[in-house]
Amino acid sequence: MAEFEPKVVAFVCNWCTYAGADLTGTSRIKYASNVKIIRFPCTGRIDFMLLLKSFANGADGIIVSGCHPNDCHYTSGNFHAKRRWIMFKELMDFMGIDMNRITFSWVSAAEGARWAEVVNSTVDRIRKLGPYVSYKQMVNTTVEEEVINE
Amino acid sequence: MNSIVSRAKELLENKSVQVIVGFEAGPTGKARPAFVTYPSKTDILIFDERCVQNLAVYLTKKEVKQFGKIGIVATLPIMRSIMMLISEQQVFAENIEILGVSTEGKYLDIADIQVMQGYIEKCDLSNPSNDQETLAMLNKMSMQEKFDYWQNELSTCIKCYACRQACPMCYCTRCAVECNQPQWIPVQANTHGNMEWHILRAMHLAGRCISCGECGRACPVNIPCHLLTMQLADQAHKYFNVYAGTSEKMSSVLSTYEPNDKESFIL
Amino acid sequence: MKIGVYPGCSLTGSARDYNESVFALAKAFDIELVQVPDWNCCGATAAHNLNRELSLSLPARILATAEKNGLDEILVPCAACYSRLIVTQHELKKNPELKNRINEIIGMDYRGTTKLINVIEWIDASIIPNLEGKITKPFDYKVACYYGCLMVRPNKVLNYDRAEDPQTMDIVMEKIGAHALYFPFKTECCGAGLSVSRTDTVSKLSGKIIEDAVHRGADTLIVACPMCHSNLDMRRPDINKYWKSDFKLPVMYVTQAIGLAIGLTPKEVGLQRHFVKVNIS
Amino acid sequence: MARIGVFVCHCGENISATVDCGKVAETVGKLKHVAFSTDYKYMCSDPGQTLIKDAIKEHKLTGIVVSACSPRMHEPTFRKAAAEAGLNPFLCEMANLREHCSWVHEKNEMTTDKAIDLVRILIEKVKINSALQPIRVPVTKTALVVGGGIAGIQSALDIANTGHKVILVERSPSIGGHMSQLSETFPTLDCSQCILTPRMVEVAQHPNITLYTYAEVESLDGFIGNFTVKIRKKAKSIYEKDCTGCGLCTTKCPQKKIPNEFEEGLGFRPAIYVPFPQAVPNKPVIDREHCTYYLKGKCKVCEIVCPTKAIRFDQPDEVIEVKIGAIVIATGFDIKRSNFFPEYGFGKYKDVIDGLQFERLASASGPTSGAILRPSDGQVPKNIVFVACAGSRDPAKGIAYCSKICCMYTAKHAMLYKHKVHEGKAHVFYMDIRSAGKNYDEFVRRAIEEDYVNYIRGRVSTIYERDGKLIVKGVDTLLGAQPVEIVADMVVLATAGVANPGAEELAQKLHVSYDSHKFFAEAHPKLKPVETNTAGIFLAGACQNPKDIPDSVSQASGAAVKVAALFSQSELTREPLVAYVNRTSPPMYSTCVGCFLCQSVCPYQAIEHEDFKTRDGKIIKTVAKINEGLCQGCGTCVALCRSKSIDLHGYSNNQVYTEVVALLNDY
Amino acid sequence: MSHSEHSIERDSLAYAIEKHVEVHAQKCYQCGKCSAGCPVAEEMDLPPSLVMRLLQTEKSSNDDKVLRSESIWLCLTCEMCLSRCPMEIDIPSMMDYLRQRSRSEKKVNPKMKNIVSFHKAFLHSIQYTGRLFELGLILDYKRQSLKLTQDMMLAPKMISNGKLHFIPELLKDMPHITKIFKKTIVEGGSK
Repeated sequence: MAEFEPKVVAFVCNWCTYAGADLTGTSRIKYASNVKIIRFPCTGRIDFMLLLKSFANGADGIIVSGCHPNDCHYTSGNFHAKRRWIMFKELMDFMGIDMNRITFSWVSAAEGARWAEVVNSTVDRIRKLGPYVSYKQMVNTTVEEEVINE
Repeated sequence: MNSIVSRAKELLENKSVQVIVGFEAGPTGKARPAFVTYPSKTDILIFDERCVQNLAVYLTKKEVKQFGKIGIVATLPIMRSIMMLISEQQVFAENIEILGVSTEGKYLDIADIQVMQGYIEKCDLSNPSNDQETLAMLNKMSMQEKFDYWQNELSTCIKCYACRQACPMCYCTRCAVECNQPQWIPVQANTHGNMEWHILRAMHLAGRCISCGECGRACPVNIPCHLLTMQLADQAHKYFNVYAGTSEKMSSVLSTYEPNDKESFIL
Repeated sequence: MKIGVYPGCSLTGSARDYNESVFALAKAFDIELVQVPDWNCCGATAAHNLNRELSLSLPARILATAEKNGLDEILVPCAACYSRLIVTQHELKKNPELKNRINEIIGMDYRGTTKLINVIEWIDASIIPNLEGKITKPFDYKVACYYGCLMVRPNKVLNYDRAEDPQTMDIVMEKIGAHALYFPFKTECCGAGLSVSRTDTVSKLSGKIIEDAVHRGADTLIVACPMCHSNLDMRRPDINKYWKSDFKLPVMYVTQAIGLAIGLTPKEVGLQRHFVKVNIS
Repeated sequence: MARIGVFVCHCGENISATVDCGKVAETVGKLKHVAFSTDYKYMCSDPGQTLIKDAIKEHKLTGIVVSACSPRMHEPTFRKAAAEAGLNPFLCEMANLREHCSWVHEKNEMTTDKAIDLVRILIEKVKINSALQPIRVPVTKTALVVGGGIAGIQSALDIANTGHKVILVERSPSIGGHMSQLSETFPTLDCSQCILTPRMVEVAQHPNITLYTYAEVESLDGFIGNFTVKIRKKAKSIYEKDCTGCGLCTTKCPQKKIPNEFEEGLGFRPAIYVPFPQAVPNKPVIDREHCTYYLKGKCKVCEIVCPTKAIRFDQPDEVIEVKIGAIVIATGFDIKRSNFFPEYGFGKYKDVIDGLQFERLASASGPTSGAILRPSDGQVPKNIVFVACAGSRDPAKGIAYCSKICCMYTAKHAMLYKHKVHEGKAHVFYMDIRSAGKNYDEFVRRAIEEDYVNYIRGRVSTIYERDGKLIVKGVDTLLGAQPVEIVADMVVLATAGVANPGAEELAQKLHVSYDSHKFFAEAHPKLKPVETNTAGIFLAGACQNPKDIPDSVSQASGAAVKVAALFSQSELTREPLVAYVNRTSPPMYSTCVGCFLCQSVCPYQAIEHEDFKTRDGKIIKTVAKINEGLCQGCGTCVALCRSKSIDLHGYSNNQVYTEVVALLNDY
Repeated sequence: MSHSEHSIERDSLAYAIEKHVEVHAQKCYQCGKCSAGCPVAEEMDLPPSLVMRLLQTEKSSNDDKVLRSESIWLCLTCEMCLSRCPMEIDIPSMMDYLRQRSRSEKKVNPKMKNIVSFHKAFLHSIQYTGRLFELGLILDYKRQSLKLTQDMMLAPKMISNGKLHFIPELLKDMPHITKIFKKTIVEGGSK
């Protein structure tokens, strides 16, 4: 069996982290190719349900990243996002959903190297954790339940 | 107790309100909500330890609103719900009279919203102590144990949405679960979908839950779903030093921010 | 016309003159003053200095008694009592739980429905409108109206007149023919709280007030508080000793001045009881 | 039925060195709904763009995914190409195969697989993209400057000098503002009028500036580049073309005892008047509130004496409508006046005055020709007390902020006093001395060290009058809170700087936000200090918060550059990526339930209330509505909305959800 | 709920004041307006703004200084400070609390004992008669404060002017007053 390759989704804002990741490219800094980026205008736009849907669709890890506090292109979107994540993380911890699989970070448009670091450390961590078996099992049993019901 | 009846009678008599929402004794000995519109009927109103339901849920109901101005028997959680509903523009302070009941079950003379606010601020606003114990117990579990616990509990959910119906803060006319583009929450009742529903509900109540526990009481299959929202109420206080429903002007935790909000997990 | 009244301890003792003038005025204007039955002391400074609950319970008993006896409105001529009563109402309205606690202490059902009025409010509402044709001897004197602390402070609770340079008493005095002087010491403290225990301090503070009024050419000081009166009048020997002077400026209650203006005799308004002789009639 | 085209770019070898572009094109070409797929060396080159355009036309494509570099680089290029081929530009998406893939990964199969995934995500997204029309706005290259103080004057001149038209509206009969009232200015002590008057004259003579004095903004409609403003020109009762400004009428007017606003009530003026000798324009107006003719129906002395017959008693107000492209608000500030400080007897004691009154006393052109005299009896005050923070930093009086200018002007006042009354004694009660600025602290030190001004750290509790003197009861907190009593001849209160009366009303007319103190609010406290949250409206000077002259002038020039930059283009284009609240049929109208939590997260005040009413006007339901002109498309409201009633063009719930599903599931 | 819960010293006097009378000492920015207007500031060892400053330090030695000060007993509760305070700090309520604390911790300044004696004598009078019995009060105060000759000059004239009773007026419902005192002073433990 081939080595486990984590599937990692990255939700990033257009103005800081997306641009930072562009800089990583321009600087030719290498990082793990397991991460795929979905672009948002602002971290304030990122619905917590998308994180759940990522796990449900088989993600092993998630990165959420945007502008540093006070640097938001829209003044306050990242501050609202921060509160949302604090609450979300506490709820996930309470329900036993593995928050080690989600990296929250601030990466600015100037931090190309940092983006590579964030990605690599996340992928390394997820690689050690292995596939998110318990969540996948829950989703799969669900599918089975439905098959039986049908 | 007598004060509730006499105040209710007075309010109805001088037409300050058109309906009193309170409690009456039901046929099986349980307390049930009462909607009194005549001064002469106010005698049926009771208040004792059986009266735990959060009556604020009726304030946003069309059938109750149509009477006009409402007087409501309000315990601490009900008062906090009213504050939340005012701050979210679902109820207007001028359309409501409060017949206060203290945490010891005594009548409180609440002249206006400011007085109610003063009272709320002085109260202990943390979660009820028995729920606190359960929360502490759950918080001690390992991640896998928690996951198994909730998977097990939520597997029995039949998606009847009684939790939603009982909650005064769930007043949306269209709930997110009814949204099908995209279908955020699967229609069927299955463990994974149930979990997504309860997470969605808890997040929508994050910083808005006033710890009445009504959702848990309403659940026909006894899922302690109130613990999810109470956990977040606890955390909202821990992180942001606010309790929901303490001011008519406050905006909820997730619709405001402070630049120096503290967290320790964002890189 | 009938109205409740809470005289307070001073008015039955050291401020009998005030009491007499209030009742004389009421009689002259056909107002029946009904005392709050079996009233007790409001606790004054001592209570709130030493024990908060006591300082609320004593006034609460008075108010609850008034409510029980159907007195919707009570006149409180003593500014000190007035302050204690209205502060109690304010505190208990603000905090329903404290109200329950106090009700438990006094074993009564205090609701906070009684309207409290101070002596100037009473004069404004019941005397001034009926003054026409009653003034036989216009009070043609230069007066310095002294309000003291408790008529205007705390302003946010009392919500009566303005905290700086209040005017209500001046206006009343002008209505009976007096000339109210500009008087910056209107709301300075006379030292009442330390009247007995720190006579020197009181002499100094009260003396400043008298000195300024004399300097401005006042014929008399006008007061509405028995505490102020006893400091400015009864303590005059101490004041004169402290200031090494011989101030003869009389101190009159606002009710006494109105009484004289409508033709009551000095005795009817209790002027003979003053320590500093009143050369005004 | 979607027909998607995919164009994979090699970017020379930048992409193809690590990504097998051919394989990518081939693999995605087999996906459902992909009607065309190809790879090419340089998609952004002319032939590359032609390739795309041809394919769109030939294959009747309903959406394209250009898989090349970062959209932050070439999205505009390819969207333009799509538009040229007749495809709505918002049906073009870019997959970032260069910065996010080829440049950051090694050459191997996984890298190519990732490239395929990146393309797939956008194929799924573009399928549900909607055709959007960009918001295009022409620009009217005329600016409106509201307020003719030093900030307004500076802004107007700077804009006019870039060659654009400016309309300057001033509420009072002359421009000049508070600066024209000042005696000398800190920290140089140069004469205020000497440096201001030339600027005022320049405004009047500038060919690009139209000046409306005695005029106010009535209403404003429209949005950036396209405002329509109504200006009310109040009747001056003078036919200005005929008036020569000879001033004969002002000397003959029988009404002479009207408190002079310019002299801060320390002098009088007639009913027909020019506010001050250097006024621009130097033509009188009739103050109808005080004119005998308007009050009693007869007099008309001015009409009789006017040599050019320029008086017009029946002149009506005139409302004109002008199209403009940008606005600079420069309405300035005011100071707190009488009755604000009952404990200081302010407004009751004639010799307790405010800072502007002191300026007039110290001004050579003022009522005392520059002599410091007591307003009560005209005597020279021998002992003068200055009270700083009179109302500022005083939450109990509703003003928590520091007024910023008072420390400096109080030091200046004390200095001017000492320069004029050598034997006099000056005391300053202060809480902190805030003198940050070029040569500012040195200036304050000079007052203390060279002019022996007595600075006392503490506030004043009360001031009362006795025997014609003012007794000031203060405290020296540096001596253990020791009470200090000063018998003064005159007291000058450095009263708080506050928003101009009418600022709130003007802000509402102009739809800009203002703070709790009615000062106009900037868009960003650091990075957009000149902009308001309403595009096309800028701030200059003390209407934003109390400011001194150098700060006001700097900001005014900043605002002028913002206007000039806007006027450098003839058309503005805005991406239509804005939020919207859904609408359904009655009786629901919208799934929005009207909690308006979205309003509290919106940084742009773009969320409004919309009422749905019955025929007789009863409100059935109030729901949220997005103002497209103001929304910047951050989408924070979308993520917050519990009932999912708000969505965002370009990043809709359905689009982002689809992207997640596509990314994680195999094809 | 106090916003400063997280950082304030729990055993400081400032914390207790915030909890009991909702006065937030850190609000004071030392402008001194209270001391400038206080009628007894000159007599005080610690003018009000200085009391505020000492409390702000949250140091037990400074807290002690405040509780042992003369100022807290000289305060007349005339409310001038509050009515002019730019930060609306309720110094009078705080002084009430400080006096009660000073007594319960037995830190009353020895020079101020007679002021306390007067207040106690006053309450005694009410406790036993329901109303203030002025002659009794003066006699009781003299007994407690040992100021036997003070006001001796006043009493005869008061009597002759009819301003002093020899026999206290008793309330009909004296047990009620006794009960109130029992529930507050006796059970409250601050006697």
